Amino acid sequence: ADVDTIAIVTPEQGTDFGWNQQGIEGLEAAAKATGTEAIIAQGLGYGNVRPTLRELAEDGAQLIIAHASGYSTEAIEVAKEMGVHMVTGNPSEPPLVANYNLTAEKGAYLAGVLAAKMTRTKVLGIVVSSESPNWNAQSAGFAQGVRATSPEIELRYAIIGPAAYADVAGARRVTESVIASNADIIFGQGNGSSFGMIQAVETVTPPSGEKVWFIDVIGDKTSIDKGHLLSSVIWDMAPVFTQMVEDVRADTFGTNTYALALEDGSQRLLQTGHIPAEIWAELEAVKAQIIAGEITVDLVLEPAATRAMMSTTLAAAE
Amino acid sequence: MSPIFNEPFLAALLTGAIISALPLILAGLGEQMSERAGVMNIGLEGMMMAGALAGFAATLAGLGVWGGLLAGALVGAAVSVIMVLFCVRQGMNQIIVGIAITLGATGVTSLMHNAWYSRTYPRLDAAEKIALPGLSQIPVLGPGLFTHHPATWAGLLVALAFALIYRQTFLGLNLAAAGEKPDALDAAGIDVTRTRSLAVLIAGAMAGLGGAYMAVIGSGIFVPHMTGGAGYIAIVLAMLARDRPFWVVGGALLFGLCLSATTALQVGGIEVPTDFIQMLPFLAVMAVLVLFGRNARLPRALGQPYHRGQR
Amino acid sequence: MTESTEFLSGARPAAPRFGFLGPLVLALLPVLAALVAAGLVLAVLGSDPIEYYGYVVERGLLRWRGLQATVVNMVPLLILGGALIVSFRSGLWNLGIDGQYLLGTLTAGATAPLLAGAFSSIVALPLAMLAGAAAGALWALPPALLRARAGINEVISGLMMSLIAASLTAAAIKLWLKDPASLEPQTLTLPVEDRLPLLAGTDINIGIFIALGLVIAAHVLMMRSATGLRFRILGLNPLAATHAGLGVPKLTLSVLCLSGALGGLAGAVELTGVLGKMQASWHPGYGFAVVPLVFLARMNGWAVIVFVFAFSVLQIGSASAATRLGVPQDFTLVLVGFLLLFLALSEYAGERLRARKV
Amino acid sequence: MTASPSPIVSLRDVTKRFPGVLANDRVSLDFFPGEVHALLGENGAGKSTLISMLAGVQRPDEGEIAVSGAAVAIASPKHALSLGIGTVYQHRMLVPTLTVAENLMLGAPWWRRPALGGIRARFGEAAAAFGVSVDPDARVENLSLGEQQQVEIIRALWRGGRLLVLDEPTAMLSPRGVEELGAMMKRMTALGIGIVFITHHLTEALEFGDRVSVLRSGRSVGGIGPEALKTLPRPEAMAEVVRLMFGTGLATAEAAEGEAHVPRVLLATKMLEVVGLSGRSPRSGSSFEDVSFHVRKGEIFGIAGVDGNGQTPLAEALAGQISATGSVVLEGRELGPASVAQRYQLGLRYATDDRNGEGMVGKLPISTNMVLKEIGAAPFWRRGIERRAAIDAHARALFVAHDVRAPGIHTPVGRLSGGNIQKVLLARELSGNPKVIVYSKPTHGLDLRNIEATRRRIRETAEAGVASVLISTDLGEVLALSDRIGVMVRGRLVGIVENGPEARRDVGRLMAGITEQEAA
Ligand SMILES: Nc1ncnc2c1ncn2[C@@H]1O[C@H](COP(=O)(O)OP(=O)(O)OP(=O)(O)O)[C@@H](O)[C@H]1O
Ligand SMILES: Nc1ncnc2c1ncn2[C@@H]1O[C@H](COP(=O)(O)OP(=O)(O)OP(=O)(O)O)[C@@H](O)[C@H]1O
Ligand SMILES: [Mg+2]
Ligand SMILES: [Mg+2]
Repeated sequence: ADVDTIAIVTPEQGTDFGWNQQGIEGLEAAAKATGTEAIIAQGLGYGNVRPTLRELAEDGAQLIIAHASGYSTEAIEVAKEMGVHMVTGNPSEPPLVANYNLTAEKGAYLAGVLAAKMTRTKVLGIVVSSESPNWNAQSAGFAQGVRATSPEIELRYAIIGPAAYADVAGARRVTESVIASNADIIFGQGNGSSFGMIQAVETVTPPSGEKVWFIDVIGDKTSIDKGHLLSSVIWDMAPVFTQMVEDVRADTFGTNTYALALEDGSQRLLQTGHIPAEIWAELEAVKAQIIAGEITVDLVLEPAATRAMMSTTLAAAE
Repeated sequence: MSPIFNEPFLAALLTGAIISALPLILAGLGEQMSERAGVMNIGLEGMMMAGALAGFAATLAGLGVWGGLLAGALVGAAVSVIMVLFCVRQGMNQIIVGIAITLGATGVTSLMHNAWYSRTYPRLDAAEKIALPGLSQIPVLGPGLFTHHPATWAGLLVALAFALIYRQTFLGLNLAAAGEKPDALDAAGIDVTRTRSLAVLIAGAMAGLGGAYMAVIGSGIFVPHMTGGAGYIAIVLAMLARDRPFWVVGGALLFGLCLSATTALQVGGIEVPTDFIQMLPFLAVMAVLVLFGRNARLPRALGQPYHRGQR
Repeated sequence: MTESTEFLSGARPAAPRFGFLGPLVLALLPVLAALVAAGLVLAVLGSDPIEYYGYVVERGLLRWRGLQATVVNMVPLLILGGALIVSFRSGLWNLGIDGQYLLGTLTAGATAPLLAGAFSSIVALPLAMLAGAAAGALWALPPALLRARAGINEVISGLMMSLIAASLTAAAIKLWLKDPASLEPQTLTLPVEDRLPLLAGTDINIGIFIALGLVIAAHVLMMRSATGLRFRILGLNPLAATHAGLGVPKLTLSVLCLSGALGGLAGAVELTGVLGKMQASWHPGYGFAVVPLVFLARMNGWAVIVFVFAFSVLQIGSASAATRLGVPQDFTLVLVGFLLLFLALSEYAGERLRARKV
Repeated sequence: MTASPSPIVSLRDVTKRFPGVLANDRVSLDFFPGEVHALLGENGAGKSTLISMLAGVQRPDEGEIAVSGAAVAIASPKHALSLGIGTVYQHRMLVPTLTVAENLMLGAPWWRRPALGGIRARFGEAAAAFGVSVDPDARVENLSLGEQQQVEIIRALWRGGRLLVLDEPTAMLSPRGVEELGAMMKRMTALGIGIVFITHHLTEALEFGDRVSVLRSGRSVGGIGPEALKTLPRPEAMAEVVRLMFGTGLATAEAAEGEAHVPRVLLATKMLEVVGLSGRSPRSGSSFEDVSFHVRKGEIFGIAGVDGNGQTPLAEALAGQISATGSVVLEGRELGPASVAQRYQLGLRYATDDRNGEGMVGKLPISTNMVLKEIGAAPFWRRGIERRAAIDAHARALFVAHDVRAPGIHTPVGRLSGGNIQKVLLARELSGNPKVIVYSKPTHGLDLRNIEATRRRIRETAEAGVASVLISTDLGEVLALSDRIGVMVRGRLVGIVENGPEARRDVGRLMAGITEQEAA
């Protein structure tokens, strides 16, 4: 099928250096790469987006990315109703609905390795805004990386709360607690609330006085870093979105799952100046091993299973 | 006990509890004064949002933490002027004007954030803390309870000040009379409108201060909707505490401890759905209403406009 | 809360010389003023208000697709409007409406897919709606009892029940009602073909007729029926209610539970018509959007329809505008805030004028 | 005692209007230093309105108030206090949640710290001098109304000032308290302070007053000067005041008296029998005790008494609005705990005196208010839906029959004048098929024409066989209408008098607290 217009709908404004911004920038890059026009519908909240989806379809978008897991049900319905190609987190239903699996458990594994090598307190913190599947996959990937590198390290896991995307004060409070429990690296996942986590990382130290590092996810906050951003598990959605457009044109849309991969760099660890060169080299080696299949990273999506990995980590420490 | 419950961790939990309680304390004390004087301020949430943005902007502009707090208080009071004009002077419906204020302030601050900060997410430096000598050395409790930005203590002092005002000054009597029997206050030669206006302005300033504390000291950043219902919780605290400022403080601290307990349980690996824990404070409020509701009597003239000589 | 009825006096419920046009005319001026004031805010923040308003009208009203979306968007707001008409006209403040809506949505989400599997939708959907209404009524019961028995202000207990509902519905879905096939915490999905039927060739489901029917029914109930008159007397003069032998506690319970049932029904109709499933994170906060509209409409059912329509145009249009013009949707909050303030002002000016004439 | 020739405060042609009411009509009065000026007048005569203008609560529409000879516009209570005018209002003006001492301090500059110790001591002294013992640290809401009144009097007394205005200060006092107040007023006047003393008890007025003025229907109709008061024998002074108050013999009041009572022959059928009834209004706190009487078919049973002696709760108990112990029998049928609605169905009607408070829903139209007690009943409602035509037809018929003066039957009843509201209320209670009607002050606040019309209607209704209970504070009215008259004093029915030539005297004695034995 022909594609000349692609669109994305995001729940928040595309200025979060995270999920929404990466999605929008990815779509714009994909549009450039495939010579299509991009329509951005941002800040729609977590409510019913059927009207927007229909409107976009009517405005000529043939491929729409429903960029929030909560949009899946309605996106699939509108895809069938309007005959447009829709990308959601739900299982693919060719020819109109395709699944994209935006989990970066492998990148998170690398982040875990990095954190395990850099920590001096041997305590790491994971702070999440909520227990969404994406976050769970990464938390679990991070834990696996940590355990593979250094089994004695303790992992502290904390959730801010269910509606915590805007809860910067809560994020900061929770992160400060985790740091106070002696964590010196925080793996933080939480869109808007991650600014509260960064604030905590920038302003408090663990009891032993070490500098605290922050490992971010999805986006690149280097431009607003004040010297604590160790790395980020980058989600580069441009290759994925580009592939989707090409598949629609080739009428193979939805036949394969779209995922972030280490191979094409769509899933990668952000290299910052704070990572020592020798550690970076070791990370490159681990990355090669994962790609080669020598290391397998389990994909864990359920909250309970994710929490279980934290408690095993704790148990290993005792 | 799990080894993670070390002293610094407990201290951080206490710190967190106090920091999340303080905006509730400030706004709650303000609401308490306003209700004491007979004006129900449902616009508290909006005044907190406005104060948060103002405080953040002022601190970011280089006025410092204290400058930010002052700006928050001033803007909160400025927003409450709407309440004074519409409700105290003209006797319009307080609930409607309050909802309007909250909606408007939430919208305006969201737009301003989008225009000013959404591309750079400026963050403030940490507000420096002061360890109270001696007290902060108390094991386990000391560091968490007694190492804070001085504004935190100022916040607690306000409760003391309010308690003194209520108990020890004529102003306190006037406020109570304005909420209970405004005609008696008027007959005693005190201007009811002026007394109520003062209370509403102070409530606005306190809510703005609470919002500013949240943005400047609590999070160091401003994002839209960041007060997240704190204003409503403050209203409830004020209603339950009635005329006792220290009950507001206690209730808010309990609330903060609830939040910190959530973190403690999670970090300790105990599986309790966060949703249930989030529900606890509100359930507690309902339980208190059911058990002691008859005693939680509100001021007789709450919500009722006063016009001299009207039968 | 006698003063609440003072404000309501603007409703002038029985003044025949106005009919339903009166409230409209009286509300037009503040609407204009609010548009101008909010436009100034837009201009200050660097957007062109004319372009914005034009875009909103084009997308939410003039385009056929947008108009359909507007109509669908009206459904829950209208039913909630009906719920608030009942409550406000009776002098009671059901600010727990959002909680009742959530419980109704949850209950319908939990029951509708199962019922639809067992019965035909003609039976299943009404049953799910009944269940939703019952849940809403039940959720309104604690504040109602506290108010009727102990005279405790229903505003605060209602707000508490709303906050509890947000957490409770999320927890219930995660723990007991989750669709095992979905990663997202949400209930089973009611298949599209089992939902409320659509009007031929449109996106509009027959829920709009249910909604219009309910809001008009609420209006007629309050203005034409014996029960409604008892409710209104409760609101206008509780002493007179006692004097006329109407049991005030019983009336209070009835009003709040009926309002709660409508709140729950709003959720059930939206779920069976549009949503299909309840998500753990679903709390749209419709109630606080509708409270101002009901006031703008001076609690007149017909005017509520007009204001909900206008608000829906604004919502649908501003969602588009957020996409294309970069004005965040929160702008609608500013507009509604201004509307209320200007309405209050016009109310005051009106009183002043009337007082001068007397 | 020498009265200084120049008054402290003078009212000059002061007029005050409220919607539908001319509360004060060109009143001119002088209040002199060192003098107790007793102000008398029946309920609604405008006494409280007059003094509320002195207190700065109301402002005159016309005329002026002069303080020490200079005209001043008293803008607020604060202003009045600064002019030296202290007031004890008819309704309690204490903050119930504060303590006595805190209430006493109310009104001082806000920044000053209350010196509770001093207040307690001073209050103790004043209370002792007044012969009362009230705990200064007690919360006011825990005091009886009488104690509250004492506190207010003490507060007004010690604030001093030049003119002390007391609006019915003795309503809640015990006989001993009344004596103490009298002594206290003597001491104050000796210091040159002027006192305005409002009371319904003529004996008090004559005993404590140095001068008496009477208000009637908002107008100052005369009085007795200090010289005359000193010389006039008490019974003659009493007669003169009664003449002024109730207008007997005065041309303007002839219509109000209406036709004199004509003794009627009545059947012996008891329609209503009340035995040992006691009750208490939770709202006002006033109560009645052990009331027994009966009313025959077609009889009008008057209940006379000064306002506030338990008549209202008695009527409310008869109507079923408040619970009571004892027995009420309607047409041989014990009512027990029957509800308001059930009693109404059985034909027991209550025409309340609180027409704006509970009797009417001001914002609803006249037509709806006419059927307020029959909501849901045929023919006005069918299957719960109102039938406008039936309601309107009903309203229109009553509108004409009762001569309601209003723009139309859809006019909100709150816009009507008091008299016309009263007509709507009576129309409602008299319509249908009443058997017993309890009237509470049916002509209260009505103008002369309406009083006349209302009384005629009450008579006609009785003649049609309805048993009537007529509660009124207007003795003339009770005498003009009733067949028998009961007198209520402090919640008790102290005696029942057959109407006749001697009735006025007998009732007056009962009201003044002179029991039948003493009178004999
Ligand atoms: N604020 C007001 N608004 C409307 N009407 C009023 C107001 N105050 C007094 N009135 C009316 O003015 C008239 C005089 O009332 P006022 O209280 O002065 O009588 P009074 O002589 O003090 O009677 P009482 O002996 O019962 O105290 C009454 O008809 C009353 O209803
Ligand atoms: N709650 C109260 N607070 C202060 N004063 C009160 C209160 N209730 C009643 N009073 C005063 O007590 C007096 C009598 O009260 P009330 O009118 O209720 O008596 P009543 O027995 O109903 O008499 P009536 O039927 O003649 O009016 C009035 O002067 C009123 O001002
Ligand atoms: Mg009076
Ligand atoms: Mg009375």
